[in-house]
Amino acid sequence: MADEQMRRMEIKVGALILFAALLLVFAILLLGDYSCSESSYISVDFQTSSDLKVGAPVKISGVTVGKVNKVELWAGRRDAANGNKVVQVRVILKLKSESLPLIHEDAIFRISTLGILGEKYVEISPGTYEKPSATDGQVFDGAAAMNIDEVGQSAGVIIEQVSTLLAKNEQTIQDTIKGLGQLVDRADRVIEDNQEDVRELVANLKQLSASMNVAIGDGKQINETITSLKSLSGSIDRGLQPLVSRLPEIANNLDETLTEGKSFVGEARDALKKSEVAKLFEDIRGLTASLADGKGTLGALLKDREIYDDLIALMKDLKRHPWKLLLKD
Amino acid sequence: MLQYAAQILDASLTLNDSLVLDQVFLQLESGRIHALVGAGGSGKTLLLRMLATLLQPSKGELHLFKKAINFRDLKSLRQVRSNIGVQFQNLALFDFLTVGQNVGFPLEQDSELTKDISIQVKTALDSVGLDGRQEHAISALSGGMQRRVAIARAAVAKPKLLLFDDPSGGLDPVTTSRIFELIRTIQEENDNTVVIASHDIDRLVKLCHIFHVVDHGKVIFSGTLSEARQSTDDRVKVFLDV
Amino acid sequence: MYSIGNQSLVFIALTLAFLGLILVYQASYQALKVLPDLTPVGPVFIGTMVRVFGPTVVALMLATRVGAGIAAETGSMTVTDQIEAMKVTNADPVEYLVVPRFIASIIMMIVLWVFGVLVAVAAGTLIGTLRFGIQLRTFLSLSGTTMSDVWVALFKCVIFGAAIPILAADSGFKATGGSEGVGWATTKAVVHSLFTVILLDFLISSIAYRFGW
Amino acid sequence: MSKPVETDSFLGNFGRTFITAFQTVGAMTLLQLRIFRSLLAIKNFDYDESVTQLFKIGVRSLPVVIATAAFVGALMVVASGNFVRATGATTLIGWAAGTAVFSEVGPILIGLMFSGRVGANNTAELGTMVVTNQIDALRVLGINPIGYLIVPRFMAMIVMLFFLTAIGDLFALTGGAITCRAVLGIDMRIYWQGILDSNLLSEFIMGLVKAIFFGGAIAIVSCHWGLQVTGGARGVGRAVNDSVVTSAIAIFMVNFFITVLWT
Repeated sequence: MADEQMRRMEIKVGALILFAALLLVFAILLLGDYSCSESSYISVDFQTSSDLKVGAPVKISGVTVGKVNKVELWAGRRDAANGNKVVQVRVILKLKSESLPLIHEDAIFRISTLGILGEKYVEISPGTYEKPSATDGQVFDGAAAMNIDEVGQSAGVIIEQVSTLLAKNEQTIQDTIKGLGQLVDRADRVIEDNQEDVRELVANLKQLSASMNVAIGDGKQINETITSLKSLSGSIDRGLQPLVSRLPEIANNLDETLTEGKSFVGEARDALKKSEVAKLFEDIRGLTASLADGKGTLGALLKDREIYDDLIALMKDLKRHPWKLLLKD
Repeated sequence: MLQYAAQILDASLTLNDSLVLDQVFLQLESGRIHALVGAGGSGKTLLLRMLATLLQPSKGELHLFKKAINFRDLKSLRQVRSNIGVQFQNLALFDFLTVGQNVGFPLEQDSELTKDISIQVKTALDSVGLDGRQEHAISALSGGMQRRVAIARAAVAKPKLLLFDDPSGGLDPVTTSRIFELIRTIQEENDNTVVIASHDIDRLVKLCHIFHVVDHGKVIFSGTLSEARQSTDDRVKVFLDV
Repeated sequence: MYSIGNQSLVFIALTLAFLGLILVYQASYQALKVLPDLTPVGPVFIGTMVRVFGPTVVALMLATRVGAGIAAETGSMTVTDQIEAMKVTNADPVEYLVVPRFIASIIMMIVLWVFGVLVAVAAGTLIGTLRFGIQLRTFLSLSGTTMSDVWVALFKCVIFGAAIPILAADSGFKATGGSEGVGWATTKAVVHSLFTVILLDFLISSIAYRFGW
Repeated sequence: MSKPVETDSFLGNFGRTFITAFQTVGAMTLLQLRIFRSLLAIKNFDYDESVTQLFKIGVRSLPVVIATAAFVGALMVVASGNFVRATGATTLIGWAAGTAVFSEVGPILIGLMFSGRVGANNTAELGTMVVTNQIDALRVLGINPIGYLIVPRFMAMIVMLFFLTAIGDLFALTGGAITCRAVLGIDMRIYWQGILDSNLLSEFIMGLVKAIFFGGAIAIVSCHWGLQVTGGARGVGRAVNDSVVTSAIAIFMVNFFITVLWT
């Protein structure tokens, strides 16, 4: 009897310990870094680590594919193995091997911020599909980090530049403003007087888009245009109220083609080379002129009633918070 | 017709699946001193607890003061309990109260008796020879003194039914004599019904009027000593030493 | 009242101080892994302390300290027939023994909650400022605490304070069989009240969450 | 039982508390040394007693540990739910609950529960043996009570709390997952993914190391108070009370030091 009891106790104790031990092994395998898939390492050189932590996720288009394995501070030392280039911070990424072919030679590595708490992670834009894939151990150059401070700083620089430009091109801007004023007046009237025609005008939208594409070229140039416009309106706000109230309409319309909002500052900087700005203003003038002529292209602003309402709302909002154009949310 | 202070009528009790009291029939004549004798574990304490309304029979009835006890009717239960005094086997003195507070405890619970508690306590302690110890802690008293405190507490409210569970357990002969003498005085003063469960046959024989023999959860004999002598049951003769 | 409150003070102070230390230590340490700065640690810690850990841990400590005490006391009274003696003299043991402890427990639970939170916050501030170099003003901010946190916590305190003596006295009254019985009753009281506190805490928190308090 | 002299002065109370505390700690250290000495003399090892203790300590406390753990996990999820609602960062749930359960709250609460269930019971059992002179009887028979009674308990508590914490962690996370879905209305997968993505191995192992030390602390504390018992039923109750209180303090202190040393 006592023996029987003992036996039963032994079995239960054994079962408990076995169960717990299995659980333990399972948990350690699961929680630890023992994934079955093989890992590859690539290095990325950044100007600053932006407080990136070891273990932070690495994502391609938002999908986690690995994590930061090491953050090495080189502080300007030269990398003899890679053409003696100066390295400030080298971040070594540990990636799942199967994700390596997805990263191409022109991939962009950027330290970004996740969530409102400001957790840092490495975002990889995979690059052009046709370019050769990355190999294990390859060293890349990282793009500048996108953080609020830097955006703010860039914005300041741009505003300054734009101010100078405005002073130089006063006449052009005057024309532009006039054109825009006419445009808006006309738009209002057209809507009020001629509801019927609006539908017709909508049909012309495609035409406009096509002509815009022709006129402005590829998407990148549009981006430049938009960003320039945005910066412009932000700074003009102080001295030139009327312009601010009108410009955003066009800016917002073109905004639809803006794919990566966050990247605008960097591109805006390029766009501000003088020759291009001059060209930009010409483009705008051409656009507004043709719009002002009412040659059907008005439809661009009047896709439908909704957009018109949105534009009004946006305008009002922008009047109150012009900075919204610079800090895209 | 005889007056019965308490009657246990055909009561059985089951505790933890074992039958501890088996069809007990026990009647206690009023104004008498009853002795409850039997081997250890035969059920004496259980019977006393049942008489004190602390145990409800699983089967059968309990009548106290000519009324059937309904254990669900708390109001009448209170009524009945105010007429019962118990000295527990292990005394059950409240160790967080002083001697005086212990004795006065039953008085405080009864609204009719709350007048002059301190005088009543003094009288009660006086009668057990412990006057002047009101302020002492229970733990400061010897075993014999504690037992006398317990008796004083049981008797202080002058209950109609007084139950003593082993009043002389573990005490020296002198103290034992004093305690039994004390019980006799209390009974004579108040003319209440007293039940004593004890192994001290010699002293019980001198003190008690009616004897009840308990064996294996059954009351096998009830009667006077002379009746016991005529009993045919050997167990009765052994227990009562007649 | 005295035995429930004062004697638990040192105990509560000790455990809550260590709780405060460890929470801030862990929070800061973990936060440093992902966050650029530690400004949210203080407010979040204080808010959590008030609403979650304050009532829960104080109640858990009260359950071990006071629950075990009540069970030991009532249990030893039960096995020495003192409870029976009360019953037969028409004193209601619940009214006589449990009700005062019940009231004292609720009041002391609230008092000890305030005290415990203060001690934990003090200890947390100590380690937050000294070890992690968080600014005192940044740390000691009530921005992470709302009035609803306080109300929920107070409600919890009352419920826990009421539950502990009831459970403890219940297992005390049910004690049987000498000193081992008292030991068992005390064990049971501790386990039951600890578990009940956690269970009730979960229920109250869930309901509070659902109603958005 | 000799009563301490009643002094009502605050300082007197304070001083007495400290002296008692130091006495207790000293006595426990001695007990600890004696346990280790008995551990070295392996011939004292009693197989039957050990299995019995493993069974009583481990298997019997499994249900209460599982139930506690499940609700603790649930509680952590609800607690972090308030912040998630404030910030909208649902991915943080797994991280917050996982870290809390693995490294701090899980071991502490399972430890507290274990001390309530096992430690208190152990004190009561040993205390009753002392009160009824069973310990003396063992000595008379030439059996070392430390080796025979205490060592198996000591080992069993360490081993079992370790495994129970491992099991408890799983149930805590499961409880959290269910709560995540039922109360917060967030998909469980987000929660589990959050846990897996958060690199919690170090926290998990730290929790288990804590469990080992908690087990040892609870064993020593509960045996100490059990062997100290004087004065019958009341004494046993008192000892159990002291035992759980001291265990709780020990758990919180040990917890703090392990965390600080670990990180």
